Amino acid sequence: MSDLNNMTAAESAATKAAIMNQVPGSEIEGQSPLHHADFASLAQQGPKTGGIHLREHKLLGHLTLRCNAENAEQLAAVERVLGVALPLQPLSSVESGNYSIRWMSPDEWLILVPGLETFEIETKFRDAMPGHYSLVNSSGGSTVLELSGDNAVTLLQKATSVDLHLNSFPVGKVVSTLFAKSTATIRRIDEQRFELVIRRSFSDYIWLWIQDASLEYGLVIEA
Amino acid sequence: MTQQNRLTSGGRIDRSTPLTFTYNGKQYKGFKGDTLASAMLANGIDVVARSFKYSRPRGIVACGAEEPNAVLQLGATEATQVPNVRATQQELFNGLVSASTNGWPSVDTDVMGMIGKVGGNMMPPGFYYKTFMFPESLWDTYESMIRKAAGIGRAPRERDPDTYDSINQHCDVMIVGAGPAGLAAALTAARGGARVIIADEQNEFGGSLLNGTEKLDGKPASEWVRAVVEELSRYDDVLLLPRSTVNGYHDHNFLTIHERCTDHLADIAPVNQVRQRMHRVRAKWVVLATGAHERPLVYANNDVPGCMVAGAVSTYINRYGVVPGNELVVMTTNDYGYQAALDWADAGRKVVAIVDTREAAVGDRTEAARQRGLNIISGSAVIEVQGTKRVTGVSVAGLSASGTKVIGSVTKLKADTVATSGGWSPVIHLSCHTGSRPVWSDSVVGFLPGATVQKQLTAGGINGQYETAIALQEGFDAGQKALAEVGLAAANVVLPETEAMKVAAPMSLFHIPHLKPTSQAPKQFVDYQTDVTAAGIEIACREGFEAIEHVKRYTAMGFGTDQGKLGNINGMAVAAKALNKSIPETGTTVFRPNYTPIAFGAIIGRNCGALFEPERYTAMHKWHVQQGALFEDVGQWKRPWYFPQAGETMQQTLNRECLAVRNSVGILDASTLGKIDIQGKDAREFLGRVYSNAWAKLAVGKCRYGLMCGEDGMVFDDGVTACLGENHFVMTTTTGGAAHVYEWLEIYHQTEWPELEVYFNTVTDHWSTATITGPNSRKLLAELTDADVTNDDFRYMDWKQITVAGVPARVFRISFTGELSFEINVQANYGMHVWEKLIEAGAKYGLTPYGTETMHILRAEKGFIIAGQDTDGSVHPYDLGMGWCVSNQKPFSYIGKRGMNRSDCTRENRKQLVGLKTKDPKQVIPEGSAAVLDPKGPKPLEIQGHISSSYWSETLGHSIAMGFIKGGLDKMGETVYYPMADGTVIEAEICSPIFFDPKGERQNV
Amino acid sequence: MQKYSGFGLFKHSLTHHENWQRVWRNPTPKKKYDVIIIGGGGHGLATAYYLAKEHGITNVAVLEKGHLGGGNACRNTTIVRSNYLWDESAALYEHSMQLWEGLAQELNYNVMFSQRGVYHTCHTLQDMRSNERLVAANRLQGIDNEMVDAEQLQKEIPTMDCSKNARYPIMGASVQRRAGNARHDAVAWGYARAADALGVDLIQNCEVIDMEISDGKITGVKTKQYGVLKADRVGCVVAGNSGVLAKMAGIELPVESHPLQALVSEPIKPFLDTVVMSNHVHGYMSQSDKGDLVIGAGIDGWVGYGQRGSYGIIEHTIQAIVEMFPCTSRVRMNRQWGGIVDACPDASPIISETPIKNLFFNCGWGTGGFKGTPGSGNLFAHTLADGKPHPIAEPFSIQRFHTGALIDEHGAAGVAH
Amino acid sequence: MLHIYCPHCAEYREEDEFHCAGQAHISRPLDPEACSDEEWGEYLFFRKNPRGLHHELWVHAAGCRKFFNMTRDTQSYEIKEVYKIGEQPSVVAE
Repeated sequence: MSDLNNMTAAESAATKAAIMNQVPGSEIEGQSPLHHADFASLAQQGPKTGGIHLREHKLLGHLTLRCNAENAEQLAAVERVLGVALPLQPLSSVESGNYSIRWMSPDEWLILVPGLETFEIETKFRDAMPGHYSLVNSSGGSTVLELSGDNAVTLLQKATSVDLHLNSFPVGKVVSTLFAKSTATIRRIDEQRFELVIRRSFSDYIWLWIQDASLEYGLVIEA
Repeated sequence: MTQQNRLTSGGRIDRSTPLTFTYNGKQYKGFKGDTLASAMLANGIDVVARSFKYSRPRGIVACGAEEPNAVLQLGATEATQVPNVRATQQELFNGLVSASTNGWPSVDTDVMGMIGKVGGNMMPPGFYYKTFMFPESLWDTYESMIRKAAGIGRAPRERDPDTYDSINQHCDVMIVGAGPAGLAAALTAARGGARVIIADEQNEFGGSLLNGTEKLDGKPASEWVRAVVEELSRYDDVLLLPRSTVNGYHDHNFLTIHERCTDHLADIAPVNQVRQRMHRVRAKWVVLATGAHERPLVYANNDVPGCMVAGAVSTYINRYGVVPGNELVVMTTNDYGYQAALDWADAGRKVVAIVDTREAAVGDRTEAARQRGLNIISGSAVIEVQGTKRVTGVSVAGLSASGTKVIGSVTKLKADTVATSGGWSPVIHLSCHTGSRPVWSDSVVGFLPGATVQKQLTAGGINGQYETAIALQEGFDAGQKALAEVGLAAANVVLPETEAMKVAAPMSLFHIPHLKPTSQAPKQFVDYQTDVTAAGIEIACREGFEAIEHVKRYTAMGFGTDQGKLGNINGMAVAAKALNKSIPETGTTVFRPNYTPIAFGAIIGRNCGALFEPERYTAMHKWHVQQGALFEDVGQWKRPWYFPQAGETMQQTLNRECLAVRNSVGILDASTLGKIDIQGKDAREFLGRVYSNAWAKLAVGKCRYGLMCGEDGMVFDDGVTACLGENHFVMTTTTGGAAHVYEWLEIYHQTEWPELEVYFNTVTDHWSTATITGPNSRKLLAELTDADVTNDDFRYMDWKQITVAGVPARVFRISFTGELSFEINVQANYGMHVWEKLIEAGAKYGLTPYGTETMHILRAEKGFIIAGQDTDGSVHPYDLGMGWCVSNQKPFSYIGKRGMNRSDCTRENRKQLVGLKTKDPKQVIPEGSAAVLDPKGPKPLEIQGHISSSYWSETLGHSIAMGFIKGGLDKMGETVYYPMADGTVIEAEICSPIFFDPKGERQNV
Repeated sequence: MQKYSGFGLFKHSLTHHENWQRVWRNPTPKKKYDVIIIGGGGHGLATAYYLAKEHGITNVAVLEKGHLGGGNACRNTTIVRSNYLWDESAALYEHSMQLWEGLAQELNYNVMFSQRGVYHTCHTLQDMRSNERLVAANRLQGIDNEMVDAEQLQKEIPTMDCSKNARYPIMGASVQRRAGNARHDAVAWGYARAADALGVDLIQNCEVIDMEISDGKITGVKTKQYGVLKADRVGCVVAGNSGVLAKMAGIELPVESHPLQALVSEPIKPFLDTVVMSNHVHGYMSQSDKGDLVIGAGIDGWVGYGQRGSYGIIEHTIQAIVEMFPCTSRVRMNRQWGGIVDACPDASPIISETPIKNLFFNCGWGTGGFKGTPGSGNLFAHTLADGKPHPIAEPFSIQRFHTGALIDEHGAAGVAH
Repeated sequence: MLHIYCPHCAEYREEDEFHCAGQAHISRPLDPEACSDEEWGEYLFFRKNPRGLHHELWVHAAGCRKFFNMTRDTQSYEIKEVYKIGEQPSVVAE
């Protein structure tokens, strides 16, 4: 098949057809997967102290990029678009301003950006990226939880079999793994603070699970 | 009753904290630090159970996991009942309620006991294989009698009020057992900087060091223990788990630890706490420091309450300040047995005699006994015990040097307690769990851990090393080895000074002979809980059950809740003797998880009730709930099944929903359908290979239906795929098939066709899909969009990118109902908004939400299949009459092509999907019904096929069905019969499965 | 053969049970047999028994590398039923069922066949449809099987949660009332004793290490302990080890050997009087006469001969049990173990000729082997006696994996059993 | 429970993150039409099923979703090596 490195922009141009700005005007309120859990009121009325703190970062832009880590042109294009290079080390991540990129697979990265910038960045990619790649907006399909507190690590140990010891799970490491009976992409943002990217249809289950597993420590909702 | 057997001082109990407990309805007192067993002994309770076969009175014989008799029912309330709790492992708490399990009217006076005495002789091993056969019809009665008699405790009748937890752990070194060897290993590994987990089943660390009177560095051993534990708890990377039993050792150094968090506090966990926790450990290295279990000797009436193992007697005295009797006779084959007598004497009670089966053994312990002037009878044995509910005396006689024959006269001694030691059995259970077979050691007189592929080390008693000095050293060595293996530097540890003890050689003796042959002597028990006797084992061997596995299974030896921890080796010895073999020649004994029993609740942790399995919801779920929808489980999804209104029967609801769609417009939440985004210039080629039909010419903006087959040619999924861009498609799959289809695409791409430039991404959750369908669906859509949705501009099987209710959407004009339909896809964050706007605007058209059931009826009226309902893995596209969906012009031999051309797939008379119209239009053939040509023929009748889909069609005013008939496609108009359970027969005519709008005009308007 | 009976027990008790006859001899093998059966499990022993009894062929040896009935025969969860979907399998398992009935009397050995009924619970509409289909098919095949609704089910199994608030509420169940369970060891021992009495040589600790094959024809087997033993016909009935023997014969089978686990609780007083299976939540349970809850776990997805599986399977199985029987939460699991099942792609067995003349295979029973024991032995005996498959066995030939005429019982086989 | 090193994530993960997809190195016949029923049947159903060293295809389903090969002893369950698709095993049965 054709050499990945010399497919013209025109050849890949056709893929533009399907992209669209999926976010409506601000008069329409988006409902994140945990919308009905109403974290805002829970944060106000609920307990203020406890071993587990939970916050939802909702309505961010989730972009799944799949391309060739050996393709220098593609790597350069990504850096042009995002101002930061793709993390090529397995299970690593990078952050730059409002953008953060997670290694998901040897040819897959999850990029989180502010919700309203999603389409702009998609467009930039479509203009800049050469060769064979795919870019998918998955913003509606998942949400981001931030789990922190003195017992955050212990709680996660109950959900995932990945070793969370700082030596084997340093800040910045990201893993896609099982979370109880669902899945999550877990990234350590500091010693006691983790980011969980979870799927929309499983979010109620995970919310229920976290509440149950937190009973021993006390759960504080932040908003 | 006061605690008449409690010493005024000594032991590790807290006399300042008295506790009250109940046993068989009677209240007793004990102390904090007691086990239920030690408290019972302190109160002079002799009989704790009735044996399961002979109903003989049984007492406490041991002090730990090996206890076979003291197995009680626990629980103050119905919901907190726990069956089969081993009293020797249950810590005493205030208000503990316990009861013995067998025996009627009571464990002390049991009528079964009489039956046991009389009928006992008619119950040799395996007797049940030899009887209860005549008459055949009576077996059910016999069986229910057997079942009532069997079983120990009972399950609660109410739900468990407690919660359980499971947690994943990782470490460099997992140390099992916190006796001298384990603690030395832990200290070494911890100082060396390793991540360590050390677990012990008891309430505090120290193991044997807490049971004796031994000194370390000249101080009581417990002080060294305290210091070590204190240091270990200072390390961040060391996890100390008391009250935690390592129950299973699985492949690749995976271990399960069962931690009892609150069982020592109450029989229900304090609020917000978990009762028990399973630790799922992945260890780089494992150190087994599990110690050894003392073996009782096998002698006549050795099950009378008051017969105990020697070490247990010492433990009750030294650790719990309880002397379980007044007059002790010790029988031992080794030096350690003497310790019980020394401790007993120290406690100020009478040692009647130490009966040593050896001639003139001289070791430090034997000499200590001599200096104390204790009565030592050498070269002899206790050949029989007197008493029924408590030992009253023993018969002692001389033994031949080999220990096989009684010689000389019999002396009777008065005593109420017999402590025996037949040596020690290393606790090798865990090492067996991973499939390693133990090896017999003549010097140890026991089995040792066998070769293993696990990263496993052993130290102390498990190696047959019972002297503290050696145990400490082996623990230290194991710790250093583990450090080296995980790449850490050796640690600096100075082991404590021990009192070196000279030990005389033990005698290898298990079964004490009697004056009479074993078959005629009073019962000599090998396995107490299963009532297996030495005579029983001899019978099994005589009958030809010669492999030890046969002996165990035929006699049930080792099948109790203690899994033969006390009895197995003795049993093998008896069998070996009967077969004139050595013990290893009879085979080995292999242990399996669990080491000790674990509550189901602990094993499943939180994965029960609401968390048993995830419920997946769409963005509109909350709306459906508010509308009172009933839900159908499809995979993990909760899909609206139908939306009943007040007073409606299900059928009335379905009729209303169906008519609404056919006459005006209905709305369906189709978000659960699998969606896979496909990009790359070879996407089209790839589709052509995984679908049975052609994709080369599908234009941008168009949709197409496809069938997916396996390499065997059988259909396993279907769906519509839209061409979004020249190199960009979105595929839909069945709700249940999404994950499988995605993996299907990936496996072929990654392993077979990596050269194809294509990427797949699951976008199921990203899009919310509201399907509006019915003659008024276009009007409704038009109200919410500025885009031109007229038939000229937006054709059937087109898709468009337009704005609906202010939200950018991809709208697909495809139809699963045969009506004019639009599937509106928006980013799920806006799904609810669009849905609510549609409902609002749809009101004037009587927009009707409908669920999966109505969807199924509507599609069946059109003869559309549902993969998984109208397919079962044994039908290919032609069987479904869907040859139109197969393209054999494609250059590439797509998946399924070759499969569906195998001889059996092309033969005549295959089952084919057809429509079925009942002669009586009102009759609905039950789904699953089987067709025959002649219902009156003799059974077995040849089945022509089954009904896969069947409904009442309100639209058509008659029932409709789809089903399979052998050669059905060539049998249009013929009649088949469906015999029902009640003997009636439903007659139906084979017809086309398309019952409604056969020309397909309605979806094209 | 010494007759067993209650009176016998009494008689022998007077002589302290010192005069019981051996259940089987320990013969040294002859150099030549009419038929050699490799594998002294339930199926092999049953085959030998029926060869001798129904075909008068008694110059037969059963070669067992360990001890009789020491493989899956003593590791399974002892469920016996015949409510299979397709006519071919229904005929096979019903043939077996009819032999189960009266087996204890025929063998004069109490195999404790307990027709306490087997329920398949339905938790989804799809479950209901496939069970309705099964019941309808069985009715025409002359096999008893009926549907009961949740309400009726709750009455028949009081300890099961048939309420609506379960994660997957039970909507109903199909029940075969003639089905049930039996005492696994007794089946192997009963057949062994009866076969031995008819003159069959049962050779324990005799491992087959090679096959004597010349120009496409088998003439005997080579054993580790006794060298070459000649035979006119050889039948392999070695469950999980079929692949290993096939390799000796130089053939491949459409079979993979997987670990299958099971577990028991501690013995408790009567809790469950029947057998319950759920294909949907993946668990099944009965209670042994000893009082243990006997629970079958799932199959590991990978090939394994270690008689061990993954702990995760145990966790999932017990989750399913507690989901269906919440009152078992405080009951305690005593022991777990594993067997090796050789599974065919269509979850139906192979009773077949092979490319090697006079070599026959009986394997691929997957999780259904125990219930098949009498039928399997009976049909395989016919096959070995006639040199060609019995009509009921014909559809189960290896050929079906070439022609595509599979007998897909995954639906009926469902979870492991 | 197997402890499996994913060659793509470059670390050990628990078995429950993976699926075993059966015997490795079974490639689809290039010209299926040229296969006899027997050959196609062999491709579909007949397997080595060895006791001892076995080459298997696994996928890191809950992780990077990449397939890879594993050489494993089916008796001891020891994993001898993992290697990527397209690579050949270095440990093979004699």
